[in-house]
Amino acid sequence: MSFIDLANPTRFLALVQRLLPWLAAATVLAFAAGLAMAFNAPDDYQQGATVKIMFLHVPAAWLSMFGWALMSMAALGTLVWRHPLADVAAKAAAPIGAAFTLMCLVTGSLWGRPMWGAFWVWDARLTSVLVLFLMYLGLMALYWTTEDPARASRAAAILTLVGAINLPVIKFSVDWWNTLHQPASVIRLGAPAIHPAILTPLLVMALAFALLFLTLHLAAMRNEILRRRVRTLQLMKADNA
Amino acid sequence: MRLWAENLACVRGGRRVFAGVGFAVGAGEALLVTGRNGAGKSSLLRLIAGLVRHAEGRLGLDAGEAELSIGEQAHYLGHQDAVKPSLSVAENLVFWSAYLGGGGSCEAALSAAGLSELAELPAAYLSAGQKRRLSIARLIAVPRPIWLLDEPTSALDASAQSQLAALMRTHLDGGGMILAAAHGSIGLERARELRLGFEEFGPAT
Amino acid sequence: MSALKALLIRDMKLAFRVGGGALIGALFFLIVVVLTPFAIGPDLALLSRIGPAILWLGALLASLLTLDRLFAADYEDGSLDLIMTGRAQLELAILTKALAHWLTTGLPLVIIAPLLGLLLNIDLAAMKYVALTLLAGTPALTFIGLIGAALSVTLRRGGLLLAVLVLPLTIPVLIFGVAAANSAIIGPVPFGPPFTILCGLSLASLVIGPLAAAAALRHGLE
Amino acid sequence: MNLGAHADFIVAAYAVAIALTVALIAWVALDYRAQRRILLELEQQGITRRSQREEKP
Repeated sequence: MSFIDLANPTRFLALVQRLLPWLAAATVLAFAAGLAMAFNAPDDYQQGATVKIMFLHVPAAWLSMFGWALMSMAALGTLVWRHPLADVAAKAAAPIGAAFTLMCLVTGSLWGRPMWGAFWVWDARLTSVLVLFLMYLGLMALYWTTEDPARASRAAAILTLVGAINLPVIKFSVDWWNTLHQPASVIRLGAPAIHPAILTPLLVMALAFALLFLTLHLAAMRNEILRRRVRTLQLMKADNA
Repeated sequence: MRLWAENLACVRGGRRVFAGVGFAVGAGEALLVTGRNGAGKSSLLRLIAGLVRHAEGRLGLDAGEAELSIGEQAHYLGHQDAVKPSLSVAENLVFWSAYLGGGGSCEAALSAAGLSELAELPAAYLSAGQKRRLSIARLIAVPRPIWLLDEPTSALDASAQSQLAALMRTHLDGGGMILAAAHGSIGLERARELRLGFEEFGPAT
Repeated sequence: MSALKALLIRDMKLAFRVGGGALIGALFFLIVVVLTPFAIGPDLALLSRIGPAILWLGALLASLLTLDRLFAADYEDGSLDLIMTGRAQLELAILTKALAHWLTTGLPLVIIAPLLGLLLNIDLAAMKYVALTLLAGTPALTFIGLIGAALSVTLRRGGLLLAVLVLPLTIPVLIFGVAAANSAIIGPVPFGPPFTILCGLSLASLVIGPLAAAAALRHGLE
Repeated sequence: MNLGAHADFIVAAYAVAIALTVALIAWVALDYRAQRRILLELEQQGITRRSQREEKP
């Protein structure tokens, strides 16, 4: 199945319909394994049982960055290769990426609460994720306020690519901003070397989350293709009325 | 019911658009307002609808509903169609019917305008002609005695124009009044003509 | 009455549909509040002291800047002419549109304010009062901003000039809003007096806003 | 499996994670059902896409 072949929405839809049940089953299995291992993992010597939140927080952080990377690839697809499904992939990925970024922020703040005494301490890594979350919301607002998908797709693609280039710069400047003003030294979130007994559950949970992202993304792409099909049919209905 | 005006003058943007305009339209009668572009055809209709203040002259409606202004007893069909793209065709019409005081049935109005099977479609997908027919449907959905039509046939194809002519005829037969601003004939047989813009006017004194 | 109800429902529908501006104000508020610590620095003690001021400035800007399209959108597609030939009183129609704008833009600000209070390290107990002042103050911002929205149609001028014209009118609301909010946190001044004055200002603007906007529309439109 | 002193934070974190996942799944499922319903309605009214018409001679 060559890449171009997938460009045809109908063939892509058929593929997704066949694939989704298997992917969903794989996701459930991965989560079952991941959660079992996570809850039997030993407590961290420093943070005690709260390390179990890391099994949610770190995969969610990886997914939030994976989501933007995926959208940047899709943006290239729209602008460079004019791939018909590129914008569908980008528009479908935005809300899912935003949801996982929000999950990362909330679990991060819940994880920080016992250590810092406050829900939010402008920790450098969490702040960068917060900025990423704002960029996701901006993109979703762009999709939500433009009626015509073609126009929205080019604007969103450009914004995504500019965002992707800016992310490392934002990361660096926030780190600099944080260390410059930070009076007390704060335990860096999840930075210490991870004990293998905790590492394997983390990786399994990360796999489970990745499968969840993939399943949701394919399903959301399927919905987007149907939504665009409805739009063209409605336009045709108005034309020949 | 009789709509009359004496020595009407209108100033817009410091320019005297027209002056000394008088007319009288009784029940069942129609008035075709003609004149070159910029002669103030639209301004006259907007003035009657109460959207614009008149500089001089008097405007009155005999035997109308006393507590309602002329504008509230008239339908103003302007150049724009007042159609919201994100609302569906039916939602647009139902809103205007509820806001402007209803009375007529929206389904009948939609079928008269030939839009009934597009009712659930977002209005963004309508063509200019279909949007024009949707605003014409408003005339039927909310029965009002006076129709102020500003180039009603713009963007309409031949069949829609004949539909409009039929609607206007039934409105006149029912004792209604029509004042229409247009260049050519719009299918109004028994219309008297009011020509604007003969005298050249300098800036308002 | 059903005419105004229909107008309220229509405006709410338009705001939440594609192309509507429902939560844009809340998003703008979120971004403005998140930006300030980058300027001020992550010092929590300082942030909690000026937290209410940041929230209030964010709410003020979010309310005013999203009001610009309130009448302009209807003017451009001809709906404004029809609204003015409606049988409902123009002032009441404008009041209804302002209420719809407040429900889709002002209220979301009040709802997400406690969340942003976490970012600014405002503790939960005081946050209740800050949210209360925002609840009482944002209607005033909307009704005062109405005048700018009406002028933006009659003068055919874009948003920023009118925000500049209307912003001075919102100074009393800002002063008493932040005073009431701060009194809940730092508290030399008791919460009562500034809050009641804020409510008074809101009620006054509830009347003055629509009257001024209706006058501007009636005499300004050509 | 005791969750130690900060048990409620751990439970809260997992609750939020589950809530967000359920919300995403619900959004995807409901959106799918809605689009299919509109699509079926349109097809019943005899409005078919060009490619579908080509397949049916």
